[in-house]
Amino acid sequence: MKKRSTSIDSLKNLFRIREFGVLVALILLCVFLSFASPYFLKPMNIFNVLRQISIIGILAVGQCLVIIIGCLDLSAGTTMGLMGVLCAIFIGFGIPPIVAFVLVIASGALIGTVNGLLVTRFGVNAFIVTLGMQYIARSVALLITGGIPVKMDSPLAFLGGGYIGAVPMSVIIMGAIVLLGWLFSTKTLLGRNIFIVGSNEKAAKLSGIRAGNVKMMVFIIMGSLAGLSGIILTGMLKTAEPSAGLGYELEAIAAVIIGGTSLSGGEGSIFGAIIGAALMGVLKNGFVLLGVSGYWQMFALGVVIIMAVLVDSMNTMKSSC
Amino acid sequence: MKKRSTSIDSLKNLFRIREFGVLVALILLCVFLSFASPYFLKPMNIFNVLRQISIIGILAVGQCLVIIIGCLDLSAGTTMGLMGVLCAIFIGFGIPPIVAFVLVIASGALIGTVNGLLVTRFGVNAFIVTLGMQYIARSVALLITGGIPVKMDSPLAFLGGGYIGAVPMSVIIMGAIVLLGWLFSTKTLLGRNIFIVGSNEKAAKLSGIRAGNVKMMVFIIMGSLAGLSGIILTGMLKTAEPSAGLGYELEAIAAVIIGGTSLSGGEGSIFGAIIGAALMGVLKNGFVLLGVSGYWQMFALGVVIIMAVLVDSMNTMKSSC
Amino acid sequence: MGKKVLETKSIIKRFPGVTALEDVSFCLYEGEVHALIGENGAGKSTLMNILSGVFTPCTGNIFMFEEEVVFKDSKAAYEKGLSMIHQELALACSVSVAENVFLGRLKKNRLGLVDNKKMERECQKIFDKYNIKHINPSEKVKHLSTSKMQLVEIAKALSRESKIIIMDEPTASLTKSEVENLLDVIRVLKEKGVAIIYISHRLDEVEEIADRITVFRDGQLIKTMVNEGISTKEMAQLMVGRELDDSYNRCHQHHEYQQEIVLKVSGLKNKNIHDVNFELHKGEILGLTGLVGSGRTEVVEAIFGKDSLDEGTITIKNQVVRIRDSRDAIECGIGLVPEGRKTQGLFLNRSVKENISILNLQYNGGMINQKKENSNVAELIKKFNVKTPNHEQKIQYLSGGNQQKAVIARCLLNKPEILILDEPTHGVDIGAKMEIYQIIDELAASGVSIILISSEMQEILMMCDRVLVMHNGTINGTLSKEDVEQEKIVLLATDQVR
Amino acid sequence: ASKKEEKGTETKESDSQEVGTKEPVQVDIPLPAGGNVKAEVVADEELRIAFLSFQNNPFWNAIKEGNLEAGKYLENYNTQVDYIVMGEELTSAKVTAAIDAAITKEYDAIVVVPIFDGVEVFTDKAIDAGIAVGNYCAEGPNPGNRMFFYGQNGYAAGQLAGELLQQHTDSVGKVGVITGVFGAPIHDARMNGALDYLKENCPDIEIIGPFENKDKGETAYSQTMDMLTANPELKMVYVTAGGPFGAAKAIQDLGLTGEVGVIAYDHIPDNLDYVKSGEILGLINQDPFGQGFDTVVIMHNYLTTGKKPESTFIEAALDVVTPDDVGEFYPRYK
Ligand SMILES: Nc1ncnc2c1ncn2[C@@H]1O[C@H](COP(=O)(O)OP(=O)(O)OP(=O)(O)O)[C@@H](O)[C@H]1O
Ligand SMILES: Nc1ncnc2c1ncn2[C@@H]1O[C@H](COP(=O)(O)OP(=O)(O)OP(=O)(O)O)[C@@H](O)[C@H]1O
Ligand SMILES: [Mg+2]
Ligand SMILES: [Mg+2]
Repeated sequence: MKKRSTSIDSLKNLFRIREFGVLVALILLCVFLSFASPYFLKPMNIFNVLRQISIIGILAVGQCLVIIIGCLDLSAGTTMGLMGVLCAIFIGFGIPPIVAFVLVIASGALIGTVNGLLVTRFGVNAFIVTLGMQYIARSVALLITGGIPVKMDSPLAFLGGGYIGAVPMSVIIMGAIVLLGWLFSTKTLLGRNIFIVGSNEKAAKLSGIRAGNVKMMVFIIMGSLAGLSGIILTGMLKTAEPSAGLGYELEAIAAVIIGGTSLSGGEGSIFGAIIGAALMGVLKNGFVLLGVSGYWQMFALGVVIIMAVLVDSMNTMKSSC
Repeated sequence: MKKRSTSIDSLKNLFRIREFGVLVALILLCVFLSFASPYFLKPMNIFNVLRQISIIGILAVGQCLVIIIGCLDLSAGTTMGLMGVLCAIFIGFGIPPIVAFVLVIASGALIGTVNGLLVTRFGVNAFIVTLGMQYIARSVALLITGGIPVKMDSPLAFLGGGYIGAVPMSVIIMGAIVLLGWLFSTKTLLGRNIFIVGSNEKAAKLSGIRAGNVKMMVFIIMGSLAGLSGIILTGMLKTAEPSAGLGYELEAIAAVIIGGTSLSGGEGSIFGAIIGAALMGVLKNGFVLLGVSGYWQMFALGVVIIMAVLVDSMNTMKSSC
Repeated sequence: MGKKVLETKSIIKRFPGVTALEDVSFCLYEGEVHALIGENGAGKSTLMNILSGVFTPCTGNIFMFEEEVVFKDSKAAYEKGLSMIHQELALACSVSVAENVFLGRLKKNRLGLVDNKKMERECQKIFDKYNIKHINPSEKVKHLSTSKMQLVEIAKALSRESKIIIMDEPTASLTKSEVENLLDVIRVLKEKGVAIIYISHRLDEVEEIADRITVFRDGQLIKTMVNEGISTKEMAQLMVGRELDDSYNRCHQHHEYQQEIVLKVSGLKNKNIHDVNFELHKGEILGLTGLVGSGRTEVVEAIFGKDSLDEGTITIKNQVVRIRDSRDAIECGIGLVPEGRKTQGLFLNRSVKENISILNLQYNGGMINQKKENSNVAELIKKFNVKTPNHEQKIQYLSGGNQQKAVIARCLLNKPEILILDEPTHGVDIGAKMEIYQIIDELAASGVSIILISSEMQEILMMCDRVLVMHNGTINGTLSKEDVEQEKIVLLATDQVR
Repeated sequence: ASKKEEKGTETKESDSQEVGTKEPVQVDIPLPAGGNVKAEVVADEELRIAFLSFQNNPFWNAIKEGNLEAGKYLENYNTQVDYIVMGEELTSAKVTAAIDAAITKEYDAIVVVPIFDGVEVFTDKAIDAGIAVGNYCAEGPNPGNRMFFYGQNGYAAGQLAGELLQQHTDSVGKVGVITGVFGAPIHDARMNGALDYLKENCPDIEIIGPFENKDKGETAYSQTMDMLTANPELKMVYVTAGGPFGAAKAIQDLGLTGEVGVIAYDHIPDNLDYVKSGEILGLINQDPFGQGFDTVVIMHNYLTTGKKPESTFIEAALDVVTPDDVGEFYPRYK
């Protein structure tokens, strides 16, 4: 009896993975759009969509880890903005691109470290820490630029605006980050510990896991990824806007949750997060392709966000008898 | 031995209540401002500050309940904006103020009901539901007005812009809501059930508490309070701006958390939320009185938000050692 | 025998991957104590959850007071006159004890407002009535120890004064005197015509209190019998479905611990304990017992670095060690199976595999060797006979006993030299218990030193080379194997000897 | 306090002809470059003017510059100008809170950017308290009793943009529209001004959008890319608020410079670069320096002499730079 059921079980499992519902929603949306607009399936458009989601996608990878440990990082967006500005300024100082790259990532990691320290060593709620940091990062970006966008002309801009063949560089980077993130979260010890700490911090501590350090690392990773996406953002337009980034954190959080990661921690998937980001990206692309009027765009976005998750939750509800 | 310790215990308790740290922060800030600006303690300024926090304060009461049951309502701000618009439109139709008032509150409750239904009956994550609703409410407000602000001239505006003596009406309403909210959350059956469901939903269900209904009620209350604050907002300016409200939800959430309510649910206090709202309100008032530069305002806001909670968490950490 | 108050016909319940109940027909009479026994995962709790409206059966009917009922939630069942003590404590931790006792039916005053004072008074009355001591009704539940929480859970169900009370392992974390107390309460209830379903893995309790006994195995009702002249051994055999070799007894094994002292603690003191001194020898099984709240858990948590110490030293193999957190403790070769498996032991939404391997993985470098992980886990699952459809199953869907086995398995993968077991057989069935005893014994024989905390007198008497009895945060006496007797332990634990 | 109140009521009722009983003192300080209005007399008692502004993008920097200049200039005329930042997010709550604070601090006059409809409830409260109020930059359709509005007429500016769009499209073809924030009055006015103009004068123009970019360059970049994907024959992109350089960059990246153009607002460096390189074909300005400078000088003149400006609407100069003349306006783009 046991043997017979395994193949059915694995099929059932496939249908039960939380990403599945959203993947279906994404595919349905794509099918619809490919009929509704002749441009949707053009390779150029597909690369455009991918490029448009690349920044949110990279942030979502970090945010996914943060959510798995049971926190939220509201500072990711403005940290990205600040890092973009720093990048342009470093280049402006004549610092070589590679060094500037490393410095920016390190600065991002530093902000992550501060967040992490406040959360783990001082026990401040992560929501509040990162909300405060959201303001601080934004204000620093504005203070050091005086609010004026900074031009950046450097080979470094290739990361954001360059193409390899027809493929935007930023898409390649996103792909790499997603792959790394997936490997990290499923194959490495630290990755595993992230899930464990998110699932039950007390028990994790009793299992000899320094939960504080694990959380710390997650914030540092998030900060570094914000640094990376800051570089890409600045490279895309060859300009660093000091007020850029606000709102990206919420979009990344939405992507993660749409992708099936639970806000209560301990569960989640990097691929899900990317599917969530893609869903929102395709939707926005669709609006422009179809010329949907402005106010209705917002309406549709709201409805689709809810629907994507609704399908999934109804599935889960049904499966339990 | 027991008797002797009680008075010391209650003193200790007073110092350990989570609101206490923030209250101290608030008082320190007020003392500082009263020295830094001769205008701060003028009755007129004090009423101004109170009036400025009245809307966030009312939203924070609702948000506090939502957070106690372990959710977040991201739609509260734009729902408020939509309700303000509806209010002005109803009045424009010639509907009598009292009827309009009731209709708006009912509409707010309706939006809360939709949120609640999706969360409790369809099992969709509250973050996603209310994020979607945030977009939907905003788009509906823009769609029905075409983006154009709506004037409202009606006795109903007294609720937002009127004064009784020197006291702004909106402050009186906020006071009443806080008091009611406190009574409700500590003394009524439903209020206690909110804490119980937030603390352990499963246990609540096993004990025969219909947790779904409790959550539902909380979303309905939040929606009604968004309606009320929409009326006040519109009354204050005698104009309903269709795009108003976005961002208020986050400020209310911040107020609640600063006030010591934990995001994991089951614990929290209405008074704490109001103190949190007051802290941010006084801070902003201080910026304007002292003429702090815009970018530094943001910086200071970020630092103070973190500090207010930091003091508190360090206290808690120490005591649990 | 009185009237039938409860009957089920052909209940079937399936979960994804498991059939928890197969065609169960069962009945309960007025004024009887009906014990359910069965191995972990046999389906006892599932049936109870169906009776109390938590789960709906896939097929089958329930009759209560001779009329068919369909409960849509536990409120409906409660209103019909059925209440339940849940195996997994169903308490709201951030509100007060009194509110928990009156969960779902808070007391109101004349204005319709919730009346805390009144509730606390009535809660105290209930505690007095059922002889529950040392719990302050106004305290928040999260500040209570596991066993006090268990007492609150019991008080909650008893105070409802229902016609039918289901008790799903009510005594799992209680000590002897509290168990006696509960059994007395049950006798009184029975007199009043209350029907009680009593689930326990402690078969001596079953033998003592039950009128009839029903045995479950693999989701099936095997047999219902009148409790007359049935020995615990027979019960156990019915449960596991085969001849159990003679009930496990360590005395038969004859091995002595070695004299080498591996752990020595002196003068331990923090806010819950004071002046704790003892030594642990190589290969010794040292029992630590006492009443609820006597500080047993606090002692081992202090050693394990969970709580900080105010004073005192810990010496391991003649070296004074400083243990700041659990990681230090583990690196010193200490392993801990904590009490409260749900709160401190399990990663509920992670897989069985991860739950077992996590401790071991910490010391194996940055990458996870999945092959090795899988084989290690498979071996342990087999060795401990953990019942799970597959290794990737979320551990929250396992039965309580199987969860507990997984937690013990976790510690062993790491090969500790000193193993601390805090209520290791909490909620574990007799078969598994024997297996756990066997493992403990083997470990001791191979030179692992063990500290065993247990509230079960039988376990302490049978397993331990020496027994420390705690009272009020300090060690009140040490009994060597020769001296150990139930009466002596009770006297020391209640501080009636000098 | 009573002194000031007295003065307030006085100025209101009698149009304040007899404020200066003494001989008014005249000093002659040269106007700084960019200023258009001269101060007339020295105040005999120190006057305080609150200038309420925002700070979130370079546009406000130019206003601040003008205002700080005005502060220095008016020091010579015994008037103190306080440049006050209301915050960095544009909300009516910020504006009303700042007006309240200015009333509390008993300024003689307030110059404010109200932006939102309904703020007049508060400016009128200030006027009732004897404080003169002038608006600049952006105000709602019901401005209340403020003395003047100095700024761009958003709708008129939109119409001007419409004209430019007409020129560059020869009245046919597709125009994409990207607006800042839906519901922000000035953005909507600029958007509707252009849309109405095009509807009336060139019905053959097809409008794509509008899309909301929340003032973000990156979003404008993506939206422009997408619009060009779906509408390869797109001729122009009209950006009503922040981030037009994103649209320009998209055109540049697609190699469509010269084929597709952008019409947008504000002479700030990141936009001007693309005027120079030819993607932005028309950039409309609204004299931010003058908004910061002239407004307070007008206020000073009113407080000292009682003279109100001739019209309640003082239109800020609507300059348009194009790739051809950007070098004349801004020498570094020669
Ligand atoms: N919610 C659930 N989802 C999936 N499987 C479940 C769920 N609850 C129980 N099971 C499975 O049903 C079976 C019966 O479990 P149940 O809890 O009834 O056992 P039990 O007899 O009470 O055991 P124990 O003595 O360990 O408490 C087990 O195999 C368990 O894994
Ligand atoms: N987190 C806490 N906060 C307050 N008091 C606590 C806490 N943890 C334990 N205590 C108290 O410390 C005392 C010792 O508890 P401990 O858990 O060590 O007892 P125990 O002998 O292990 O009993 P149990 O059978 O309850 O596990 C008890 O009175 C308990 O209420
Ligand atoms: Mg069970
Ligand atoms: Mg214990």
